[in-house]
Amino acid sequence: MPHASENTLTRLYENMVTARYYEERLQEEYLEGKQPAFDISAGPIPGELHLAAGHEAAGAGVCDHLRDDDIVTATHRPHHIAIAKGVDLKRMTAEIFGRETGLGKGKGGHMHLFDPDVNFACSGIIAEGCPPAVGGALAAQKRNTDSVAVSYLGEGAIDQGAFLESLNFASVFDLPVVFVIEDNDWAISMPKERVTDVENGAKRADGFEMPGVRVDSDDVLDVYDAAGEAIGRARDRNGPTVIEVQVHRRMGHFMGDPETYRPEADQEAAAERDSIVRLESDLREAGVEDDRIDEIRDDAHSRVDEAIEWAKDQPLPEPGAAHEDLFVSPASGVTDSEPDFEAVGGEE
Amino acid sequence: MPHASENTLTRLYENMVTARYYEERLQEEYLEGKQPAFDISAGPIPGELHLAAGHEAAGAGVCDHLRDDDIVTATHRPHHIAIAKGVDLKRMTAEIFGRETGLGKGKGGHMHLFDPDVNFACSGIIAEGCPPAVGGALAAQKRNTDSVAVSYLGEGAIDQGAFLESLNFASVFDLPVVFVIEDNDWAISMPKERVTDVENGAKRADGFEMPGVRVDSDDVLDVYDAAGEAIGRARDRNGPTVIEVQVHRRMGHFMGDPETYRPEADQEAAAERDSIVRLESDLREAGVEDDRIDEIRDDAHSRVDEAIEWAKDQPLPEPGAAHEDLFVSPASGVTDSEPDFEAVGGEE
Amino acid sequence: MSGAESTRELTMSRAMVSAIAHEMRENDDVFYMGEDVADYGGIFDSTQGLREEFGYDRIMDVPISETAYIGAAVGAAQAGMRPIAELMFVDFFGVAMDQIYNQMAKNTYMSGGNVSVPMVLTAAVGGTYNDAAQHSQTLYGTFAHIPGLKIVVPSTAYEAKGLMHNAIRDDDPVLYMFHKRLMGIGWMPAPDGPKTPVPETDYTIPFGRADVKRDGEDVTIVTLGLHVHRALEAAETLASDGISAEVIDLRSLVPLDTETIVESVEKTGNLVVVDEDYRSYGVTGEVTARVAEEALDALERVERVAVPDVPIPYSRPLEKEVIPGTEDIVNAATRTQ
Amino acid sequence: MSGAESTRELTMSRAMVSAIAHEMRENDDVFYMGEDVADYGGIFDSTQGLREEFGYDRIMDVPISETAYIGAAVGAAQAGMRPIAELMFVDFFGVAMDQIYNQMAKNTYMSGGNVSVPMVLTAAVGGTYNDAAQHSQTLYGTFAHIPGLKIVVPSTAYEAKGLMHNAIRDDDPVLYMFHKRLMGIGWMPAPDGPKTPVPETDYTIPFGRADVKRDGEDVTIVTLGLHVHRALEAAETLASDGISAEVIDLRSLVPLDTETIVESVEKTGNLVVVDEDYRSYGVTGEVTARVAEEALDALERVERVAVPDVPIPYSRPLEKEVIPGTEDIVNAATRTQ
Ligand SMILES: Cc1ncc(C[n+]2csc(CCOP(=O)(O)OP(=O)(O)O)c2C)c(N)n1
Ligand SMILES: Cc1ncc(C[n+]2csc(CCOP(=O)(O)OP(=O)(O)O)c2C)c(N)n1
Ligand SMILES: [Mg+2]
Ligand SMILES: [Mg+2]
Repeated sequence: MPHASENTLTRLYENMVTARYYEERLQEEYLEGKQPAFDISAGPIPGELHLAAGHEAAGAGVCDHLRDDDIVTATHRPHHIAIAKGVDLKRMTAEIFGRETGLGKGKGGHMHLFDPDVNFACSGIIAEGCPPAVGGALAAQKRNTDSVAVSYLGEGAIDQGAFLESLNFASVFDLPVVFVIEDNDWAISMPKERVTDVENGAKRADGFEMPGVRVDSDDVLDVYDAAGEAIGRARDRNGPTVIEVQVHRRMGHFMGDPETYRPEADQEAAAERDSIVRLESDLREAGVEDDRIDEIRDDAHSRVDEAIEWAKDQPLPEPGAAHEDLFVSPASGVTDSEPDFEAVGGEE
Repeated sequence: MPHASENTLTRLYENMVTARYYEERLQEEYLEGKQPAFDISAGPIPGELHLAAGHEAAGAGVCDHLRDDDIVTATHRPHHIAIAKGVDLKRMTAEIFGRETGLGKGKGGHMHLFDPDVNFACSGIIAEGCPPAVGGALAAQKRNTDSVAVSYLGEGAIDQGAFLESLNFASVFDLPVVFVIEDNDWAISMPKERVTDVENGAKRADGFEMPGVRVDSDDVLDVYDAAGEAIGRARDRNGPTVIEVQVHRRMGHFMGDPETYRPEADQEAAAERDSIVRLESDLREAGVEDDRIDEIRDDAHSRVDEAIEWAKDQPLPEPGAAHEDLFVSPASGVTDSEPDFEAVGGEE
Repeated sequence: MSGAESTRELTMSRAMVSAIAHEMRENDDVFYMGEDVADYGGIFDSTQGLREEFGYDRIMDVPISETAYIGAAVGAAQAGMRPIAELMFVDFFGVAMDQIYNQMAKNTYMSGGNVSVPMVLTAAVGGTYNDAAQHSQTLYGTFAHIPGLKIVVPSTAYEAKGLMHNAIRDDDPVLYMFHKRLMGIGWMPAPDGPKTPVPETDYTIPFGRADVKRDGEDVTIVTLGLHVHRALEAAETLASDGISAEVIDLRSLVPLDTETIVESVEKTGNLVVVDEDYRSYGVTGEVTARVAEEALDALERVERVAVPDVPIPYSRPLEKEVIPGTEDIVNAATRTQ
Repeated sequence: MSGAESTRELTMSRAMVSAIAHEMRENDDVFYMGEDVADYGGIFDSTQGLREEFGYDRIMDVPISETAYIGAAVGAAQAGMRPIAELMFVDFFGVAMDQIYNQMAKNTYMSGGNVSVPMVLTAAVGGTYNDAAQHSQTLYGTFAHIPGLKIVVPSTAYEAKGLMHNAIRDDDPVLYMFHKRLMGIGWMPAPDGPKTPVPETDYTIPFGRADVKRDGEDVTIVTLGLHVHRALEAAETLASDGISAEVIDLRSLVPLDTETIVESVEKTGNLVVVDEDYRSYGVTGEVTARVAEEALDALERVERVAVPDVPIPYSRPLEKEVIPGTEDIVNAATRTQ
């Protein structure tokens, strides 16, 4: 099993601090428009916003093994995964701010980010990305490439048919796909034990003839190892895997979530168990100097700040653009006129 | 574990021969109207017809443990289960013949039989009955009765979300429900191994913290024992169980199925492994005389013949009846007039 | 106004909750299932305070398994209980449509009326807060097209309560679609209209009885939900332009009160149908067709104002473009003159 | 008629299969997924003979997991392949609607056109053989109401082939709804109409181009699928009564060819819309509304002939009562005169 090299460690770190700072900055931007009274339709960022601070290890530790041609489908809480997959940060941010130059020209929004250059997509319905990821893996298999697909879902999503059906489909056809469950203990206000029979979500795999692995902490190096093995299996055509990663929800479910249902101790525990702090000490142990760590972090912050400034400078779409992009081809399909029946060999 | 008494044996036998003869007679009736050329819209029985010859052990062996207040949801192949649950044979047959006095006044048909007197229902969509069975079990739990629910499904249905979600729901709330998978090796033309990852469908239970039991033969006594234990657990509030029973499809998937996809050897094997013949020898071993066996069988046949004759004598519904029964209450709900705002305490 | 003990102004969510609480107190068979309905009180305040009064057994948080729990509601209803199941956003219907469509809606008919399904399915609908294509739809037309469901859409607190009482007491399956923007949630300011006086006592509003929310002579505006308020606003503007608009609040889509619509068009000669759902094959088409069938001679002009057959886009100017605004209604009504 | 080498009469299923086979030969990215599509050849002959030619990898039997395999088709399409997924009966849509509705139909728009979903979803539709409430629907209105899908409904072999070629080659998601009764399956005799001469070569029929199947002066009958043939039969009867009926076959619901309909009604003054789907909030409402919007002055009378808002009942006299028959069309057209 490949253990992370120093290069890998710094790459993971860069990735994770980018993701963390990104969420912190978005939080600021989002709330700025909503002070003093929280009004979901005010401020510079439209709609709901689900931030992933505390989930970074699951993004970085998995996606570090992926290439651009590998497919990732993420959830309603997608930014850290998008960043780890290499989604264009500026165009993603422009999309989140609803701008014309966003990934989806402002049509998709933060839950519907598509970057075909790196084969990333996410969606707002629970477990909805599992079947398309399986389909991406099927395409790789049919085309005889060694691409793989990774489908992310929350621990609250393991009770949804789309995930469960996908397990069988992936298993019966031995598809190169890895399901990554991000277990942050909560599905909005519902604690895992209230709604799910298993404590360990990877156990779902047991009923579907596929390996299930749980990474019990959000130590990114453990995630990296487990994911490396699973993705390696997939690439080598040895079939699918389920991985569950324990992560933590450092913020509310969505911005504006009062979290009144959540014990303070739980919030505090999430704040304490910080995978980024842990990785910093791993870096130091591996001999990386503090200056270098600071430099990586500062660079990451600059890139994020730059992306956000850029995005905020971008124009909003023209209202009329709402009527475009329903289809990529003409509504009539590839053809606009019906062939002459006789000309194509008919004889009526 | 309760082993079947002689009484039980004869009851099971009576039940199974009723079900078998019922299917044979329906087949005759159905095909009669479709000779020489098979036309699905000709003959005395409308629509598709899915017969269950070879499945009898799964109906009788399970339902023998049930009371009228226990709930059963069955599949598109429901007759043997309906018979085992005590559904009114005449009114069921009238429904299958599309008659006015049928269980659903001719509106439902053979895949949509509802007998609320014995809490039986079936439906034509794969695994669709699982959630309502779970709901019936939930009602029993909420009302603090010891009723249970049983949900039947085919081995082809274990890949469907409705079943898989139901497993978690039943498990997390410890509901008194038993899922019975009838494994007849085929889902129409698809052999199990082509579409399902597990060989043993009861293995699905492993991922959902609940016991899964496979009865590897259609020996009704083995089914009876396994079901007795599972239903006992449910009644005692010890939670749900999955049982898979190996049955055999002695006929085509539906009447008119050419079965060209099916190896002859498989058809012959299904014809040979006959759970009714096996039970006959068990009966003899238990000391039941041949005369008595013949008598039970003849009585069963008479009852079936009588039900079919009765059904065929029943009137077809008037066309206008199609416009009735969409709702049981008036379309306006419980009330036809809006109360005076002031009279109900308003003061505008 | 006197007698504050018997009437009070309520937000739409408080009115809805008060009806549920009343029915739950009266009838042990009523219970509520949904995601985040217990401790959270419903993402859109649809169950606020109910868990505190009724406990987790009757205000049940459930797994994110809409097929399982909506289907379980069907089963519990057939077993004689009166469940209420909540689909958090109507947009999620696709993961559970089979249970809704093929069981909840059809079992009564398929059983020849021998089985009934006394359940309520509640669902939050609507946009205007930029939640994009998977969280902003109303899908009124999608559901109204299904035979076997009664469908109600309250536009004010008064209606929210009366329709909920009727829905829970009805022995048939009812779909209760509440518009998020009308609920009066702290973080999503409602317009003024939906907060109305609401009697303390229980009362039932029948289905299939549209409400003429404003009388007019020149044009009939037919709408529902949030757009009742936009239509009323439009009617104010139109009045100052000398155009007298009648505003009809459908309140229920099934049954549909064709009579009230036709009567109004016979008076005004002009029809504007306003819908927050997609334009084609939906509510605006149906209302127009019913008028064309029954009052073609009276009808001088029809205008349909609805979402122009694209998913709901995210960015503010785009969403604003597709969801009918007050101005769009004013313009359409003006075109009829 | 000469040149049998280039034209032959085909059943609708053979025509559909020949287009699929042609495209599969031309393009390795095309593959077919469904239940019982391999050895069985499709319950309604939609893939007959294809497994023999293309093998199990390209004619894939799949688990009974419509959400998984239709969603997998979306994913494979986004990855550049051109999958065809079959929903055996359209009535099963409810178990997979989320993937159809929220992914297949919306991903192109939500991505601002940066992603495309070049897939075809095929589905058998329709009744007339007593398969009851869960196996007899057409659901035309349900799907046509969804923005983001192109929707075609062939009525003859000629259309079945040309529309299928266009559907597979189109870069957008297409829903191809074929009527079981028209397929020419051995065990379900088809009427005469759908078996037509079909060119051997590939040809594409554009979407959004209705076909005037019969010219007439007195009344316009707009319909699709099976009911094209019933309308043509009705037109014969009407002709003998001295009523000249024009019959329009929509061929696609999205886009809808409003122009052809409106032109016809401007000529005839009378509109009869015939649909095998439920009456309310569906095709008949939409077609009527479009005519009312665009040709109100020309319109003298409208009649809608459709399933009267009940599930499809099982027993023969009941099913016959609710599915529009030739006589119902004759009567409706006669009422307009
Ligand atoms: C089918 C469906 N049901 C419900 C929702 C509403 N919803 C959005 S996020 C969420 C909780 C998800 O929890 P989890 O999967 O654990 O992910 P997390 O938010 O914790 O990252 C719910 C219920 C949805 N989007 N889709
Ligand atoms: C959701 C759904 N998909 C497909 C079908 C079509 N169908 C009816 S029966 C059947 C095969 C079922 O096989 P199995 O569950 O093993 O039951 P069996 O027929 O063998 O008893 C299929 C695919 C359906 N009714 N519902
Ligand atoms: Mg979670
Ligand atoms: Mg089977």
